[in-house]
Amino acid sequence: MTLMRDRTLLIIFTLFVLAAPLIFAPTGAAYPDLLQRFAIYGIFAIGFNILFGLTGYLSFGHAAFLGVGSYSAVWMFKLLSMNILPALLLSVVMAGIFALLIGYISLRRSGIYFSILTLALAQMSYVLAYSVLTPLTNGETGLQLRLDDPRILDAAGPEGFLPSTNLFGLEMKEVFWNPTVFGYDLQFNWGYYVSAVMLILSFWISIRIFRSPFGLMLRAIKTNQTRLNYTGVNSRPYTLAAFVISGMFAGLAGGLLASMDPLAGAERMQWTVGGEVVLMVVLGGMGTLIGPVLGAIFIKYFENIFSKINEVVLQGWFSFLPDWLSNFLVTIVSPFVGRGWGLTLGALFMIVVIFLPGGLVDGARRIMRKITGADRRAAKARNE
Amino acid sequence: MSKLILNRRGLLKTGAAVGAGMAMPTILTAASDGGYTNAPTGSTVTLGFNVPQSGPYADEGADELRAYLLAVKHLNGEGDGGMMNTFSSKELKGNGILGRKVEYVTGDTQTKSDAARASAQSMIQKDGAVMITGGSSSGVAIAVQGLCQEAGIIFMAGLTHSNDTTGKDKKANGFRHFFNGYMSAAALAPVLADRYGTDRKAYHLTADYTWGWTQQASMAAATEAKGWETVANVLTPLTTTDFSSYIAPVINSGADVLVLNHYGGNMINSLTSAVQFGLKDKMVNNKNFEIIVPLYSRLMAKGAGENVKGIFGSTNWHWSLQDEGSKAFVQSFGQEYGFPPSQAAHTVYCQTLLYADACERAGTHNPCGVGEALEGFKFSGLGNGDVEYRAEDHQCFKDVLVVKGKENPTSEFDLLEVVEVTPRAQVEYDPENEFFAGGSLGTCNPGA
Amino acid sequence: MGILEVQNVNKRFGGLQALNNVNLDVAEGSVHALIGPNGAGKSTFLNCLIGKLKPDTGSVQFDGQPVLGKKPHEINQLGVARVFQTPEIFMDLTVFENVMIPCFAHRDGAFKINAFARVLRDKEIRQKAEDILEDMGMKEKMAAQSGSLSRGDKRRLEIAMCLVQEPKLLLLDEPTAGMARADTNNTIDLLNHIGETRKITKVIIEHDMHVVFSLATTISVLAQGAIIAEGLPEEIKGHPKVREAYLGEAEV
Amino acid sequence: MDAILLQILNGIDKGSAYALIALGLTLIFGTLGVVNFTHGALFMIGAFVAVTVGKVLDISKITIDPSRVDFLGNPAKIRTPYVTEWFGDFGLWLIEWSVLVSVVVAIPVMILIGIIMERGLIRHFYSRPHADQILVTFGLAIVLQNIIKAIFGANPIPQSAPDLLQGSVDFGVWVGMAENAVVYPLWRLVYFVFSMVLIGGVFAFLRFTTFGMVVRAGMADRETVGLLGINIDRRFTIMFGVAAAVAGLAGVMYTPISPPNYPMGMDFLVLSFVVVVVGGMGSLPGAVLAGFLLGIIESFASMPLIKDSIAAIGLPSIDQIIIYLVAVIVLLVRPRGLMGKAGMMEE
Repeated sequence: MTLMRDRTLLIIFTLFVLAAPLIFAPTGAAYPDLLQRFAIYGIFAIGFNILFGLTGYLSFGHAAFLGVGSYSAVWMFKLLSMNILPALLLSVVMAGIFALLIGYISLRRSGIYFSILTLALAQMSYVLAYSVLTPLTNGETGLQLRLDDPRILDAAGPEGFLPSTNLFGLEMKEVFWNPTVFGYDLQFNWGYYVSAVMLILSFWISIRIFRSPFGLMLRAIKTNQTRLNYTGVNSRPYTLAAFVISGMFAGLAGGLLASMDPLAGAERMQWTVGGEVVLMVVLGGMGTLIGPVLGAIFIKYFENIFSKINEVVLQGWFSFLPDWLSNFLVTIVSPFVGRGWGLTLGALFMIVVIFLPGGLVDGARRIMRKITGADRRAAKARNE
Repeated sequence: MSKLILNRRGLLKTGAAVGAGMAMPTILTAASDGGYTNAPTGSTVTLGFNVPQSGPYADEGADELRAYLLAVKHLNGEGDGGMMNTFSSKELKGNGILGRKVEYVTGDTQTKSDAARASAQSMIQKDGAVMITGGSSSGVAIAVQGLCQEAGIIFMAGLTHSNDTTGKDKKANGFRHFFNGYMSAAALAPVLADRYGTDRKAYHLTADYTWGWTQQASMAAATEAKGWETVANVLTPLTTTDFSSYIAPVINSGADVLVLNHYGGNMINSLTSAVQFGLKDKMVNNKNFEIIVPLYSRLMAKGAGENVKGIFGSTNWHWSLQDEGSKAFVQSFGQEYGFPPSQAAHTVYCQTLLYADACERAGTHNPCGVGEALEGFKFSGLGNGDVEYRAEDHQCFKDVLVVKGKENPTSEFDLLEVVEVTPRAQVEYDPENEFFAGGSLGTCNPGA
Repeated sequence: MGILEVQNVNKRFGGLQALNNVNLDVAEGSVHALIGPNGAGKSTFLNCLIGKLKPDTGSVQFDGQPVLGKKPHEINQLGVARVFQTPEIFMDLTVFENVMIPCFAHRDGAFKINAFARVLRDKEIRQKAEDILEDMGMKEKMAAQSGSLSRGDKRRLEIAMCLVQEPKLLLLDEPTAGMARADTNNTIDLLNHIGETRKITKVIIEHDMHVVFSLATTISVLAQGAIIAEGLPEEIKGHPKVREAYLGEAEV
Repeated sequence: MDAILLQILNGIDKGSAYALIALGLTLIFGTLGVVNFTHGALFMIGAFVAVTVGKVLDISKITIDPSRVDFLGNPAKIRTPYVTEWFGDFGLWLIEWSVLVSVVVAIPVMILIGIIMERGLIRHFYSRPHADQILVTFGLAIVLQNIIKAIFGANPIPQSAPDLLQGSVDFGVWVGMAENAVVYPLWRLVYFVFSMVLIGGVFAFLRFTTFGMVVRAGMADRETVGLLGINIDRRFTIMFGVAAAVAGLAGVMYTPISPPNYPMGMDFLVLSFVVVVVGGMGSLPGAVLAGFLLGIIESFASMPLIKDSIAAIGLPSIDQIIIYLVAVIVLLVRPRGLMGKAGMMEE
């Protein structure tokens, strides 16, 4: 039954992702860059969920792997080719190696100590990337493409133009179909669909891991590590494997970010970015399949759409009201949108942690139960 | 939500913005004057104001935004016209740009390259912005400049002081009005030599990232040319908040000048520490110990409080300037907001006007046309005397102000006084100068 | 030669001699009870056996292999399963999953990345898990979350989790502590039932004499860190030293 | 020699701030078992209590002086703070010593904030996992930061020390060294003394009062104390208030050293966790010791001599990462920290 349900979920998810440019049109988020970010941070969160959601190990350091992925990808673009395939491969491999290193050190401890170790190691990587490692990372400015990069596999392009990232000729930034549907101007873009395919693939991998004996062991680690050890399972290689897998997902996400937009900045490694992916997973619902993706969409939507609501936009919204009321509403609302988006996000996050420990998915489930009365039926079933 | 907005679209037009949750179709490529990204087709044109609204530079961003709104007002023929009246080019008529009413969208850079690029992308892809401007740090400016080059959009940089913006990271679609580290040093060195003598030993504390390094190198070169000796250069981590352990070794190092190549919070904290350690009142080598802050801003001076008194530095522009353009701008900005504008406000206001004027002269929003109109453009009346946008690297050349912290401020804005206006000729340099070599503008990209 | 041989084990905590030259020989197939008053060192001794504590001196051999210094999971892989004082189960998982985990551990060893296999497609494991639940009378509860089980059922589940691994030695740490009389009797029946169908050596640490005398074939008495008596249940009942140290006036 | 003494002074000064924040963090962890990511924000709020007091004292009566003009050419407005208007010289004295006024104001304010936090939020998280505690307090820190930013803006707001305590003193002479060898800022010495008093106060409070004894007993074994019929929960609430006050006071006194702005708490948060871990989670003396130790190590690491010699053997600039490096090494080599209880987290 679970297998059937998983298949249905995967199919619905795939349809949803593929139709995203249409689905998100009414929300104002249906432009390539943001859709790409939804998908890429979705991958990041899915990977993080494999560690945090399944094993309960709270890492604040996964931003480092995102950064490593981006740097690796941009170096591939600079040295080898603008084709994103080798870049993504190197991103995943490098992030994996890096994760193995950091994971090996930090997984010697658990609980809060593990969190602080990852925090310290990630912060170290960030500080070094920002300054000392500038020859590798281009420091403050971030690593970017230059006209005089070698790119040994690529033919020379037109003089004075940087080449575009592509997948065997499909340019990531190209909008290949631009129809108008229901009055919305839709932009179907290669970059998004490459990210989307990766997202679907990641989602599928995540389902497989969740349902595998490996995933079962990871969940066992979270609920009772002592029992697991006395059951003959060595939990450390399992957590390390989960750590490396999630690090590789982060690397893939970092590589994709760089593929969509070939620049890698040190800020990508800061612990607050690592904190952001924690927010995504918790908001969406840790340990659930779909939650991390929802959380990623939610936060990126906030960051990119909410932060752009300025007073003038608000005045537009409320302009049908009498002046005094509209001014009053603008005054009331404006601290929470535009430059106050962080406040609203923080508050929402707290509300979720306090009242919905299962995140948005949990909330949706509760609502569904209310509607269908499944709650009562389940209770009845228990009593029988 | 969106239904409501669609009903109110007429009203929105006057509000001049496209915002969140809104479902307005975007025009990507189009008709008449077409062939470039986001060519405007209707009666309006959208500009993207991308400024820090969170993070340590949020106040600077807020001031930039004020200036942008003022510029939009003036371009659309509202208000007193500000510097449009004193600008040497008379193309702007107060009827928008090329007869199109100016609308705008705003975004938050968070002073992070990633977030800044995301925000700029949404302005380009979603809101149909034809020009992006703003920013309050060099990392962000260079990142967004690169993006605009790729997307085929003009980028009018805000506050960015690193040599690299118009040096090794210069781009055909990017233009910088603000001055840079080299110009700061070139302007400061003669004044310093004049005031403090040519026999000085300088100790540099430098923020350990690209901007800090270029600033330090420029300062060291310029002061050494005047006979100063650089006794040490110590790099300080970006995240330092307490500089005491970097300041203490200065005391007995034999140096008699301390140069703080810091900006923002770093500068405020390092200067505060230096003053607390009594460096300002110290005598070394029978000379008064001096502290220098190569790049000043009024907001930083405000943050450092009393400690800036008597400290030399350079700035792009200051509201106390008495030329017609500056006076008109201060008047206009002051009437609107009740306090004088900062240098960041000035530079972004100028950038908006310069862009609009270039469009008028080129007769198009096409980045290549606009770029051509800006390249080599000579103008005056926007403060800073006679100014030129150099074609070779898209750097603006103008007079640079050497300022010092005012001893007896008369108001909370009166923190800096202009000591000397270093003429443009003294700060000009060859585009292939050692601090700027290695980059290439590339070819202008109209996108689409 | 017993399956478990403990020789001259000493353990000191600061000034306290917790274990004093303990020797123990557990015969294969026996049910060996370890009794003793509070603070006699029973738990310390058990922790030494399963790798949680490292004794200062002495040796412990299981099935001919030394186990001291080995990690808990390694000792388990040798064939030692443990039942805790308070049931240690995977509270967030279903009963079925709880039983499958030891199945996997038994078959696949201490670590195996089988991230693309499907738990539910693994017929062998499913069958084994279902069988043991059937045997333990818990089959109808297999979809329940194990945290929601009654205390008796949790204990039952924990024992099932140990048995499914087909251990050579089962360590039981006060398996009926805190249980009501009825539950205690159920557990005794359960353990006797196991004894009938499987030939597993058991070491029981227990307080409750009723339980000890219902199950044990051999009894060792620990007092103040040392074994003071060992023998058949009847011998121990009458042993004067034991009466003095432990049983006191308790009715036996 | 003088250079070393100077860095030791710098170290104990940095250490004072670290120790104070870590002390509060440890109190909360030790008594309540809560990992509090809001603690950095409490430090920041303390600093902004000082800013607020400064602003309140500066509320002014505005009179027009037609003889002078402002930057727009309008008649200048002259501001006279009401406190000077009302209290004359005493008002001036209040403005001058506003940092100390802030200390007085901050104590009740911070205790109140702490109690509200504990009652309203934290207490519902005692039984939830550490990860949940981290997350909810992390969220609260974001909210508090953004509120402060909305009110006070993002630019640092300078607060000056009283004139009497500004400037520097010749510390070297006090310890028998040559004149001008070791000149040290007076306020930093004040900060050190203040922190010692505060730390001493907290320790004395815990050691010599019945309240403190109960709390210490509660730290050791919460259930038993509860069984004795002592209302340990209320005492823990008060403890949270005390911890908040310690963090807040550390913030108030820090304002003349570094002008406060809203993200400052986050900078200190990561650092103070490192301090707590190095000192030993749950050990109060450990937190203080580690605070000072890390302060001194950090100061020495930033000396040009040491930076250069480490760079010479090819390692990156050590001052950037020294704190994290120490944390990583301590966690791996001696996970219970310098003075943590044996067995804690040593698996």
